[in-house]
Amino acid sequence: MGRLLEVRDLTVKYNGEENAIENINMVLDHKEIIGIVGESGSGKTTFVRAIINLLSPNAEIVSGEIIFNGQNISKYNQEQWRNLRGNEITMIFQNPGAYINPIIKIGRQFVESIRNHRNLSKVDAAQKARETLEKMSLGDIDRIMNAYPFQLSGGMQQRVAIAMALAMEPKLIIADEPTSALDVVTQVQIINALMALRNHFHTSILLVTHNIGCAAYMADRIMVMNKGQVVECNDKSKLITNPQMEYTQKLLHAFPELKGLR
Amino acid sequence: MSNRKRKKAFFSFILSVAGLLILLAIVAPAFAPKDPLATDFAHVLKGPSSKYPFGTDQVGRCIYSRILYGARVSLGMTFLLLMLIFTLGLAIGMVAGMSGGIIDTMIMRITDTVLSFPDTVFAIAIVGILGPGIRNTIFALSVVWWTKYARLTRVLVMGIKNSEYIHAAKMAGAGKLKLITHYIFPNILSSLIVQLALDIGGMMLAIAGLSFLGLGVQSPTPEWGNMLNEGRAYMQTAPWLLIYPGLAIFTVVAIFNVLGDTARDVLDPKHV
Amino acid sequence: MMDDNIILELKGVSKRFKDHEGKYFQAVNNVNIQLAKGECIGIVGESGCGKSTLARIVSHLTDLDEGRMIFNGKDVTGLQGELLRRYYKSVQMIFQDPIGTFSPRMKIGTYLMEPFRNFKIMDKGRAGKYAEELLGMVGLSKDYMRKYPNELSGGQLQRVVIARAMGLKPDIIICDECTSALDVSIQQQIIQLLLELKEKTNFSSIFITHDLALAESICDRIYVMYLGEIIEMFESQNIIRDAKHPYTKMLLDSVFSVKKFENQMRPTATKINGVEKVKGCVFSPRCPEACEICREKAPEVKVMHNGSKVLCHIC
Amino acid sequence: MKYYLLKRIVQLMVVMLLATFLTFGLTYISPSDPAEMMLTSRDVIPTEELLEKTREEMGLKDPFILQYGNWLKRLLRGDLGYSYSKRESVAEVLPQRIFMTTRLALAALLILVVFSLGLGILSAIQKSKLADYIIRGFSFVGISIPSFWLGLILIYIFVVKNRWFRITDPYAHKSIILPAMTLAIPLIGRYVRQIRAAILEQYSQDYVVGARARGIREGEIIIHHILPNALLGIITLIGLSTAALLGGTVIVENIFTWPGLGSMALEAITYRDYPLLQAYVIFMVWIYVSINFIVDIMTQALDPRVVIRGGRIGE
Amino acid sequence: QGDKAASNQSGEPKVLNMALFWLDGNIEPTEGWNGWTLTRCGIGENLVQIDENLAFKPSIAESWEQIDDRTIIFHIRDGVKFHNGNRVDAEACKKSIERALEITDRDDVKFPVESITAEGQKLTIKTSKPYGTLLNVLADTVYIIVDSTAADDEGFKYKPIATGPFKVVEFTPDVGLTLHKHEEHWSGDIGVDIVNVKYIQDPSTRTMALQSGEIDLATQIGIRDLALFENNDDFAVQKGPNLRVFLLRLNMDKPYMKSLAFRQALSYGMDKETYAKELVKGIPAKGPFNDMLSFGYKGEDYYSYNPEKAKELLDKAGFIDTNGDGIREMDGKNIVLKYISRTNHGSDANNIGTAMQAQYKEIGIGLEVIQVENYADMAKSGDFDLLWERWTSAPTADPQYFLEASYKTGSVGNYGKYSNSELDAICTKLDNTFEKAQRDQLGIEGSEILMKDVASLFLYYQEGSVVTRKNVEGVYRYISEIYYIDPRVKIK
Ligand SMILES: Nc1ncnc2c1ncn2[C@@H]1O[C@H](COP(=O)(O)OP(=O)(O)OP(=O)(O)O)[C@@H](O)[C@H]1O
Ligand SMILES: Nc1ncnc2c1ncn2[C@@H]1O[C@H](COP(=O)(O)OP(=O)(O)OP(=O)(O)O)[C@@H](O)[C@H]1O
Ligand SMILES: [Mg+2]
Ligand SMILES: [Mg+2]
Repeated sequence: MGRLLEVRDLTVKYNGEENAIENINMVLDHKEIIGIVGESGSGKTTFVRAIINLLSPNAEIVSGEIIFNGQNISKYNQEQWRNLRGNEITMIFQNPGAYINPIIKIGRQFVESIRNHRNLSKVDAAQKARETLEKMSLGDIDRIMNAYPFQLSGGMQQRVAIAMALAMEPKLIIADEPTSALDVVTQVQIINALMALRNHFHTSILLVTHNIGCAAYMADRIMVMNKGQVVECNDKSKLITNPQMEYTQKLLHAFPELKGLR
Repeated sequence: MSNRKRKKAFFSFILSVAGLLILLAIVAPAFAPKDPLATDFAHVLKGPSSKYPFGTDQVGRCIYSRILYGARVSLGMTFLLLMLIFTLGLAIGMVAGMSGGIIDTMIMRITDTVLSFPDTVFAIAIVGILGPGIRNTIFALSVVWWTKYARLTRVLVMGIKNSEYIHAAKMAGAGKLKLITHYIFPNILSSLIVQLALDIGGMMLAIAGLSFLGLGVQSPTPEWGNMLNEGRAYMQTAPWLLIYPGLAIFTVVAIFNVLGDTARDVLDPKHV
Repeated sequence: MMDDNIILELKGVSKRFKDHEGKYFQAVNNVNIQLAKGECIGIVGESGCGKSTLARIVSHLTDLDEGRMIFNGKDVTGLQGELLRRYYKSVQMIFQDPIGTFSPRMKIGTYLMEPFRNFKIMDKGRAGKYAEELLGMVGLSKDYMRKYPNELSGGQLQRVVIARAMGLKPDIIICDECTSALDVSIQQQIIQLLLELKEKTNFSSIFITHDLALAESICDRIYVMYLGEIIEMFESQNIIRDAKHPYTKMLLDSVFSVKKFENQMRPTATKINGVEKVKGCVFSPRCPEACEICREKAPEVKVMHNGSKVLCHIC
Repeated sequence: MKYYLLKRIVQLMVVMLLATFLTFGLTYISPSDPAEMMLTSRDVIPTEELLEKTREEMGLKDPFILQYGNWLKRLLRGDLGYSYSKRESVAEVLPQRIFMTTRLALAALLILVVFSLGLGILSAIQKSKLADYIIRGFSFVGISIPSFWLGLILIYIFVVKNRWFRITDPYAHKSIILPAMTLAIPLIGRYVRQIRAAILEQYSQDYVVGARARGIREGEIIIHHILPNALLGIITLIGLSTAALLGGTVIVENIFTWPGLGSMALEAITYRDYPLLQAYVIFMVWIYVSINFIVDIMTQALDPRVVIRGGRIGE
Repeated sequence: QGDKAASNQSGEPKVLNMALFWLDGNIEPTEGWNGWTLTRCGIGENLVQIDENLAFKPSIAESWEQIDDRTIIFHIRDGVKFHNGNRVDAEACKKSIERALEITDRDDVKFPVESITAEGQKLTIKTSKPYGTLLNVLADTVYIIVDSTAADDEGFKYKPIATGPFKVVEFTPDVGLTLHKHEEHWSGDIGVDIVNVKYIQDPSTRTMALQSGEIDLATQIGIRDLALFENNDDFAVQKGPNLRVFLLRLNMDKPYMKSLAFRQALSYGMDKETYAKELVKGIPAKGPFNDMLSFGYKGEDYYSYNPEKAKELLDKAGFIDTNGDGIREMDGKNIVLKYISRTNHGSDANNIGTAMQAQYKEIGIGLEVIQVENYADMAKSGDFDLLWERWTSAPTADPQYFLEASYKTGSVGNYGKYSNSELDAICTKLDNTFEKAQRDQLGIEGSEILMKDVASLFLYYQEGSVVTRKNVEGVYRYISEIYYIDPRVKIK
């Protein structure tokens, strides 16, 4: 397992106020899944958005470097970023419907995404889109290609979003609370789909979640954040069985567990 | 200083400018050097001078004094109009929003109809038929504009009516009246005020426009639109008849437009 | 359970909504629930299944279409006006979104004193004192009286809400996902607080959540809801043993665990087929075990030997 | 969609009916006596007996509703009455006036759309740069400047001083530019800001972030994603702006002595020529209502969310 | 068919653009004052006309003889042709005059006919009683000679067939006319091929149109604006007194107006000297006729500005302000006079109203100044106290017409219902007086009566102006202002 992503000393602030995240360091290997947990406002989203350079305009990266696949991507210009995004690094958002243009059909958006990175004809791109959707075990592909986002349920939208993210077979998927808008049953399905991805394509995943149980289930390592800083980052078994920091213990303790045996 | 603080400071500034303007209109007589109606045949259509800072008009009246008194008329009419449509719109919108059902539907059908009229056209027709004058102008403009506030109030009330805190208030035993006075009104007030502030400029222009057409304020009462109308004939030979009243309208409308914009930035929770 | 011990009973409660196209949508369908004095019942189910609607029916914020509601032996269906106000003295609700529960322009102090003034329980001075006491009870200092809601965190606000609800010494408190907008650690504190208070005052409560594990930890009995219907009811001591309905099992399978993170989740790979109207059992389109009869005929309530009830043909 | 169309058409007819009712009602309560006007227009000195007789003949003694009904019947037959001041039937006077005003309004609309779209988009994509500040400055001036003053200034600069345009010849194409500009500028001011805001709002939408995350080119995002979304709002805006446009024609036509409906309305008012004024109001309402009808249909047609309402896949 | 006028000469057609400040819905000469449009634009001609200096000049009639009190013989010019090519002979003139007499709505210009006979080019008109102003009347635009054989045509009122140097090609209501030159005009070739007549009501628009080059000729330019052209080499300005008098007719039906003292006070209360000099740059009026006319009153003015006197008179006459609001009352009601002018009377009417408003306030009389379009209706129905009027009081250079039409008991133009036996007597006398000097004397007496009795408030006489662009020649300023262009007009 080689190193895919390295973040060094990343500090971001909004509106010139206090730092939202401070001196974050992280290393992510190929095929690795890291779960980032922490309470609301601890800077999880800020951190992962900084990695893919999609911070809101009022944010400023104060310091830090991001090395992706050996390249210092924090020095990239707009066009280089564009080539990277959706291609090598993709992102899945919490509320997938909002991140797809509501008045454009899924198919067209999918084809557009593909053609922005691969020199394919529209027909070929559509074919590729279909193939990717197929893997998400979605029912009627043709209907989905012809549908507007609002015609799909949340779970379907999320799968489409994942399919779009996967079409380019990216090396890194950043998932910012990909399931918290979904009901518990669907949540498991999506998570299993993501796990399957890693197994097939050797994709690395950065998973942001509120649900430490989810992180525990999915991730290889867990990184705990609080107030813009990394509290603890360790292999999940170590972190769960032997948490070093008080904050981590608190989080673990607060997580409700079913008493009975499964 | 944060962006928001700066905005707040600017808002206070522009609010005081507007306040000063209103004050000026109220105390116009103290500043006006002349009686705005007094004619001076020795100085007809004379350009600005030390005696007449903005010159005189076609019958030798002091334009400066007329503009000062005109502020009274313009602002007075605007605020009267504002109050009228505000209270009318608020009351009706509140009733519609609170009661729902058939009353709501009826009120909304009426506002829909009024709203589907082009407002200026309708106002012109009303003044035209009832006859020109200050009273009819205000009447006509309130007839076409109350609906906007009624709708806004209704939408706001409906939004709040189903909000969690109203439910919470109900469960805390609040009666209908208390709900309105304690919960709904304070929370819709700022949106309404912002809308009013945004509309002031447009209202002044509408009043001045009607007067310009000879449908609003009638001569000799000094009013800026009216003054422009009278000054038109002297556009080339005595341009000060047009320049000063025009500038007066422009400046005051601009000030209130800025006020509206900043009020929205500062007061409206949606834009914070 | 003795009948005179029952404080609230819902009998065959239904509620339909009309959507923007004029089509009806059955949000709550023939729900029967009993709540005993001092008992805590949980209602669990996925998003949109009608939990909140049910809560709002109980708190008279939504009218019901069918069924009856008995409170302390009296029929309180369709209560209005002064009677309703009196009902609110005994039934209080804690909402999901703490910040939304506050009028943005009302100080915490005023908010707290409102019910006591409204119900004319006490004058302003005493209400103020009492409000401070209540704040103390939920672990907040009296400085908060003068603050505006946006100056408090979600957890603090939820404490204020609880304080107000408790202040009236109600018989029933309904908690509609009262912790799901909060962080896990805060969530824990709020639950702890509720449990403590319950210890002291012994009110009955309806606890609504989508989190089975959470429900299990605080409720005496659990009702499972699916598409507006209660499909199963059981005591919470031993969920894993008692839960029989395929849907409940599915829910159980979806619960993450930190302690047993090695456990593989069972992939419940049913297609998401949505909610087309079915003749038979509402869950049959998604049910992995559904057979012919499930699609044809609506099941009837079966009472199991241990007192739990289930709405299913198969189990 | 069909249902919607039908509903809108019914609505449109109701509004038109109400418009005629209001128009007639207004003239009905007006202080002048149509019989007297009729007589004086025929150079007959109105004596009391004669007035009585004429009132009788003109049906002015009938109850209001009957008068309205008769008037409406005639209106539907295209009989708009007789203009006292023009000494012609209103139907004779109208076409030319309508032509002139429509020409003016269309020219203004064209200017309005081109400029406000161009400047609005430019200003949005150049946000907080020099071009943005300049455009916003101009649009602010446009909003605050009274159109009647602006018109006079434009005449002075472009007719008297520069002789670029003409003012006496409304039929020449060249002479339409100034009045159309005068009509459009205040609206351009308004719409530049709104379009800018609409586009900026789209910019902050998550789907833009989504598109960026998928690596879509920035230009493509603007053209394929942002504009179509913003356009929906803009079309509605333009529909609504026709009210201001139509209302503005009165002032502009007055300043530029443009022989359209606006100046006709003013004449009608000063002559108390109510049939003419009625025709004006009804026609204006009709244009306004139908434009908004078209706009509505267009936005509906362009917005897939409305066209394929409901109809979720899998449901 | 090809425009002969437009294409006959080599090169560009010569186009004159001129402005009219007044245009009715049609140009049928027998209707109202519509004939003025025909004479102003050189479309219509009379048998005789009044030249720029108020003298008679032959037109279609090349000469005439006064046979006796009641008879005049006109010799019709040879070779006069109507716009449609028809020949004009005595018979055609007879038909035209008879038509006018029959259908005109202008009672003031109807004369008592005994017979009109036509033999070849000789037209004899005989009145049933001595009629001293027959020539003057025939010079009125109602008697423009038109081709009565074409007059039954529906379009005649928009395209009258007359004999002037220009013929109507198109008439557009509210907009103007297009004229082509009359190829067969008796005076020979006309120096302009096409005349575009634009109806521009607003004086400042006329000014701007002149400045922008859209028109070459305009009249009635605002007095202030005239300065813009006077110092400008591109324009020629002709100005001087004209026959227009501006007056305020009093409505004698109103109870207070019946009091002479009240009317005198109204006259004392306003400073018309100043109005004339400062507001409108005119000449303060003494009576209806400009004193440059032989029948204009030349003596001292009556009741000129003296507010003290006015107050005294009002007090004496019992118009007292009892409730202390500054306005005198009659029968407990405030006296607020209604001052009406027509929208196209322009700002002068308003300005003087405003000035009077201020001055009447001082003597305790309220004044409401209103500009309306339906002025005529209000005038007819008597809905006014002071009615702003502007008159060309002697278009035919004779006093009778105006005195009779405006002040004689019961006459049509007497909207104020003025009635004075002395004046009526003068009118009757004028019917039988032929001596010019005597007629003039009667005119002066009539004026004096009107002033003494304050029948109206005579305000001022106007300075007329004609502004032409330098490329236009042969335009003369007629004192009467009913002619703007005639066959002499040329474009350089
Ligand atoms: N666009 C923004 N402008 C200003 N401040 C922001 C912005 N986005 C985030 N912040 C602030 O930065 C801090 C970190 O926010 P961030 O969204 O990264 O937290 P998070 O861990 O993702 O929280 P959540 O779990 O609620 O998604 C917070 O204090 C937040 O208020
Ligand atoms: N006022 C209303 N009008 C129309 N439909 C409604 C209304 N309130 C609720 N519904 C619908 O009724 C159904 C049940 O809603 P409810 O809020 O009770 O669900 P819930 O179980 O509380 O879900 P969640 O866990 O998301 O809060 C939903 O499909 C919802 O869309
Ligand atoms: Mg986040
Ligand atoms: Mg809910």
